Amino acid sequence: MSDLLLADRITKSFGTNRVLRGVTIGIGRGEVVGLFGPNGSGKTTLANIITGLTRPDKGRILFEGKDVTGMSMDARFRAGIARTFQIPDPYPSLTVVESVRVALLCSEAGRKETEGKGPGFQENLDSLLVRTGLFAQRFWPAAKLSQGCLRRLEFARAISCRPKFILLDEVSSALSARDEAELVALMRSLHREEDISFLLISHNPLILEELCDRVVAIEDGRVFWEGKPGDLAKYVPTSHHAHGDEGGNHEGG
Amino acid sequence: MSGPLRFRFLAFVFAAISLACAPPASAEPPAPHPNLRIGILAPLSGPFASGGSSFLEAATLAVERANEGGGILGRRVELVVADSQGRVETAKSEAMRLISREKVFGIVGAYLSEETIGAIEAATAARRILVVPVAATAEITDGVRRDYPRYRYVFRVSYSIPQWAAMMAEFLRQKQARTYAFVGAGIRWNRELAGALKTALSVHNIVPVYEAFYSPRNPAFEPVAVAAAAAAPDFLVLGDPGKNSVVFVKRIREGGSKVPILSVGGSLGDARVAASLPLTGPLYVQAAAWKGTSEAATRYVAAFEKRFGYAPVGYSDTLPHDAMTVLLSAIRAAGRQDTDSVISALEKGAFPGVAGTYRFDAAHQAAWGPGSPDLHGTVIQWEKDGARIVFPRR
Amino acid sequence: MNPLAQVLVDGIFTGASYALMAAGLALILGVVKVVNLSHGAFFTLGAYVAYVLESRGLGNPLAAVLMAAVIAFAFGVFLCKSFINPVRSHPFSVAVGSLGFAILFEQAAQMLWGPHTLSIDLGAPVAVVDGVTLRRWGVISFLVSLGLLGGLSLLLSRPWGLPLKLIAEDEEIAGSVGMDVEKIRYLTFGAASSVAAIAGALLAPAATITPTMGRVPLILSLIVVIASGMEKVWNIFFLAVGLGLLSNVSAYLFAPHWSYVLLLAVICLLLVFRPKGLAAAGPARDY
Amino acid sequence: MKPPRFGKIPGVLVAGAGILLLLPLAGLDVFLLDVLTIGFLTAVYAGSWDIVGGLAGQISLGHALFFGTATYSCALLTSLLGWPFPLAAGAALLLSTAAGAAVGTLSAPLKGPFVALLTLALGEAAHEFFLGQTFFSPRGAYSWGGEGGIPVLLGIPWFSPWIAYYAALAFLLLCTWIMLRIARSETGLIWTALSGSELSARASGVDIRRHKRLAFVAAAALAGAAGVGFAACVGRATADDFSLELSFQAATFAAVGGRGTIVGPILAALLFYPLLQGTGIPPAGRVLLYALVLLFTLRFFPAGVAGTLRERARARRMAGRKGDGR
Repeated sequence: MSDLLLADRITKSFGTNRVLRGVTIGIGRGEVVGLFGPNGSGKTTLANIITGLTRPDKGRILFEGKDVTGMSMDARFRAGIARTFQIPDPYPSLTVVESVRVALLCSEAGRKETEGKGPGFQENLDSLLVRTGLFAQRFWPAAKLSQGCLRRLEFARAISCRPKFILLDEVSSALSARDEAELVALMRSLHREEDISFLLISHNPLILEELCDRVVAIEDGRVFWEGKPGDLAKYVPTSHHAHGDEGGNHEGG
Repeated sequence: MSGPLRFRFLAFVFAAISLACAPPASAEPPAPHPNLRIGILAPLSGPFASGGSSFLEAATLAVERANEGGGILGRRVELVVADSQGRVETAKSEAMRLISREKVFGIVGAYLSEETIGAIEAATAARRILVVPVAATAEITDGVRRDYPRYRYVFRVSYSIPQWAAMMAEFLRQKQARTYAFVGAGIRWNRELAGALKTALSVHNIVPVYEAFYSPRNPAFEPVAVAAAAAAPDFLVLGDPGKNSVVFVKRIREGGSKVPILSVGGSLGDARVAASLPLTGPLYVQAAAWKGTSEAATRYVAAFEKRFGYAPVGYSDTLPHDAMTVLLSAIRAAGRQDTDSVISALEKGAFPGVAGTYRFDAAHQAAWGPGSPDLHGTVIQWEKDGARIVFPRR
Repeated sequence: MNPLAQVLVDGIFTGASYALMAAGLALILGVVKVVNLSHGAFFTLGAYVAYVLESRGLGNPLAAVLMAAVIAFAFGVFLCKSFINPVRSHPFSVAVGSLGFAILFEQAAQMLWGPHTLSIDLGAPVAVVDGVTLRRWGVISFLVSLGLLGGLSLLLSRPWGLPLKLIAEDEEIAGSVGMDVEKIRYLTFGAASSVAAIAGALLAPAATITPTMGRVPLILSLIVVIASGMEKVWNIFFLAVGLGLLSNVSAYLFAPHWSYVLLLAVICLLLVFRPKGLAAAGPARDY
Repeated sequence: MKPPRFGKIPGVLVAGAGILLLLPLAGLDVFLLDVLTIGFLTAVYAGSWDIVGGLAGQISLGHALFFGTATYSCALLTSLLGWPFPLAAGAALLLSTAAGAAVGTLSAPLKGPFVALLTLALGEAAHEFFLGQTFFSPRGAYSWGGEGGIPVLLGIPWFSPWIAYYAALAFLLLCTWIMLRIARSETGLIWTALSGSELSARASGVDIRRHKRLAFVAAAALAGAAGVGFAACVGRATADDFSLELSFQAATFAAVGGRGTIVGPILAALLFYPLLQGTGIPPAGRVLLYALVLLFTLRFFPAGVAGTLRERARARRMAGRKGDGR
């Protein structure tokens, strides 16, 4: 298989609650895949397993052909698997620039290139901030940012490791239409310019239809549909679709 | 904070430190103080404040008596109090304060062994006399034997651990005990006492059938009480002088055991505490002196009760009185307020106190024990209507 | 008499006396969401109240418990209103500040009642069954802690306990549905302080009364509450009894002076194998 | 661009150090020299707590474990094994650092109150162990260890209170510099991040277990250094060097000074230790003063003095910059 990332027959239970029952999902190089499913379908658990926050009961995660199942979340970040969180958790006592700096310091890519933060490091840091539109607020305490800016900060943090793959968890929830549009543009430019693969997690079919090359839908811990985003509407119960139709959705989950 | 503001703040902080620390405007040459100043070093706050405060009361009584009798060498005696807080470094620095700032002639203290060791270092470095009234570890007088020129300033009025063991052994022998159990806190001085007692009793063929040290912080009293009672000794020796000894007695009596208990003294010598304890089995308490052991002791107990409203336990509230009395008598005997003269007076003389007459051996240890003419301690037994002296037999 | 049976019974009672203190601490941790290091001071307060009544010839356990509860409640509400609630956003400062309050209380107690060891009449054992003594304080601790923890878990599962449960779970929602979150916080803190004082008044006859007597129960109850995982009320009871049994049985069978070290070692092992305490359900361990 | 997190404090510290340098010339007696010497060492100890408890956010309630490991090592190695003091001091530093590595390894998987509980349990266990542990004394009919402690043989005949004072002051300055360097370093930044949000830190590639361990190691090394100095100045190591009270003392100074500011806890210890121990206040007054200062400071400066001032300064800067950005 030529997948960049493959989650192979993932099983996970919490106590007696079987959240994932053998989910397999692959993401090719440069591909944008959507992960669709209602609340409680196991989307976030799968995201946590892919990025290393949670260990699966069974199954493996392959990244660039290597088995990374036993790798911790931070090691996966340094290897090029980045993610954002549905609810950002900013560092309460750091500024924006410091928050991004931490990620840049830790990603081996940033480290090797600049060998102990020469001028190149600072340029890198500044360009990350400029690119995510946070440069003007770089000395703000991260905790004082608006929801939109917090998402940008998540993006800046995620791309600081020069990732090959980014997992976006409910990227557009709790955002205004303008913020959402800007984030989508940012994502598109990253995809275009750096050939980064994405896995978008959402329960909003409109977003997925707009951005994805392919959509996987899970329900009750199983993949129950996979196909073109354009066909998604046919397979989605109307209630979901109608719900997502409101544009700026406020489902935090 | 902006730069200058921060600087001002810090400057204030440091000014405050320097002000707080500056010696109280004592620029004038150190004129000899009109009073004879003696330092008292005892734990007056924290978990050991109980012992420390009765220590202070006892010493105060001794000083008041001396002053009623016209003072020493025509001078009033003045007590200067320092709180050792139960810590070695605090005892050391407070001893330094007494010496360098309060200009005391000598110090009576401290209470715990570790405090006393800290105070010894400070006192000997400054060549001041230190009279130890309570702490029992042999290490205190060992310095005098080992390095006399440096440690000759240290005298101990209270009994050392081997002397303590010898006095209790003598009592157990008279009671014709054949076996005993030892229970104490798992700390150094209780272990040393258990060892010394075993040595002293082995001469009389009295053997331990049970030995346990409960955890000092979170003692498991009940299983120790159960096991000690199950071992069925003729006597149970309770090595802990503190509050835990009271709880232990409650546990063992609660369990129905009537084994005779001999306590090393301390809290169990307190009549108010003893009144709350079940007397289903004999409870003996070792003490330095008790009301009735001598005329001086009876007078002292009466004076103490009148002054402070409760009867002394005969240990940490009696020995400090004797320590102070011994020091003051030695100064009187030396005829002048001079450290070397007072040391030689202490070494040669005999000084009557409440518990008997104190004579110091080559290690500056007061000669306690069965062999001593009248410094042999006492053992009382608690009964419904108060204490009865059971040792020495008369 | 069978010594081991006696040790087992005593172990359960000792554990129950840990649970008695831990119950209030857990209530504060759950509802006010701070670690209260002044809990031991309220225990001491209760013991002194019992002593004062006894020394005035009014040695009635019920009177002591009532009076201790009322005084401690007032003190607790005052402490919560004046210090703990305003500083709540800094939990670490609350912990240290409440320690300051405990020190303040210890000194006040020393000045009021003197530094000396005090003791009150123990009272006869409740019964002797088959040679095994049922110690009075033990039976009381067992029944009262069982009652308190049972009441607490009942409270959290019934409609009229809903406010507490809601606040423990989500204060924002509780506030938004019109609950006076602050008032409930004060009352909870006061009630928990009362519980500590009641424990002190009940256990006073079995202990010695000194100004610093609350330190050890505080540490023990802190250990029990945190190690239980701070989620399920009954875990506190089972862990406390388990630890009481452990320290008593190990002291009897092995060496009494290692009983506390062994207890602490078990706590360390528990944390190494269950990083979220006893309560952690399922494999919640991250990597 | 340097992060403005720790401002320009060293210049001010130099001024303070200058005052302390000259203080003995203003006629300090031995007592005050001794109190200030211990005060300097206490300040380093409080600062070391802040490295792990403040900066890295791992509340340690067993910090005395590292301090006691160092004092006990110094005492045992010099008194029982007859090692020269400098060699023993080196070994003591290594041992306390190793203790830090061990505690750090055990507590790295834990969070929040569980870290506090584990460190508390380890510290209490060590205290209890050393209270009951006596060692054979080669000298007489008594043992060493336990509450009575073990002597520390310094073996420097010219050691005097003045030398101790200046050595401790130099040590304090050195350690303060080191601690500020740590706080401002990349590692310090990562520790601050980790203390703020473990989840975000992990998603930023921070190996949180390694960094928690590292923070414990650094703090233990510094606390151990303070312990070595303490052993040298007091000449005694007792079981109380492991006590919970000593662990709480560090946490208390940190809370009052401002957790995570490094300078705050150091200044709090520098100010309070001499104030409480060096002014001869009657015991009851001293305890009441201590408790009231604690309560009032934390009531009005909930993040500690330096912490709250820093927060306010930041809020002011924010207000000034409200113009740009959203």
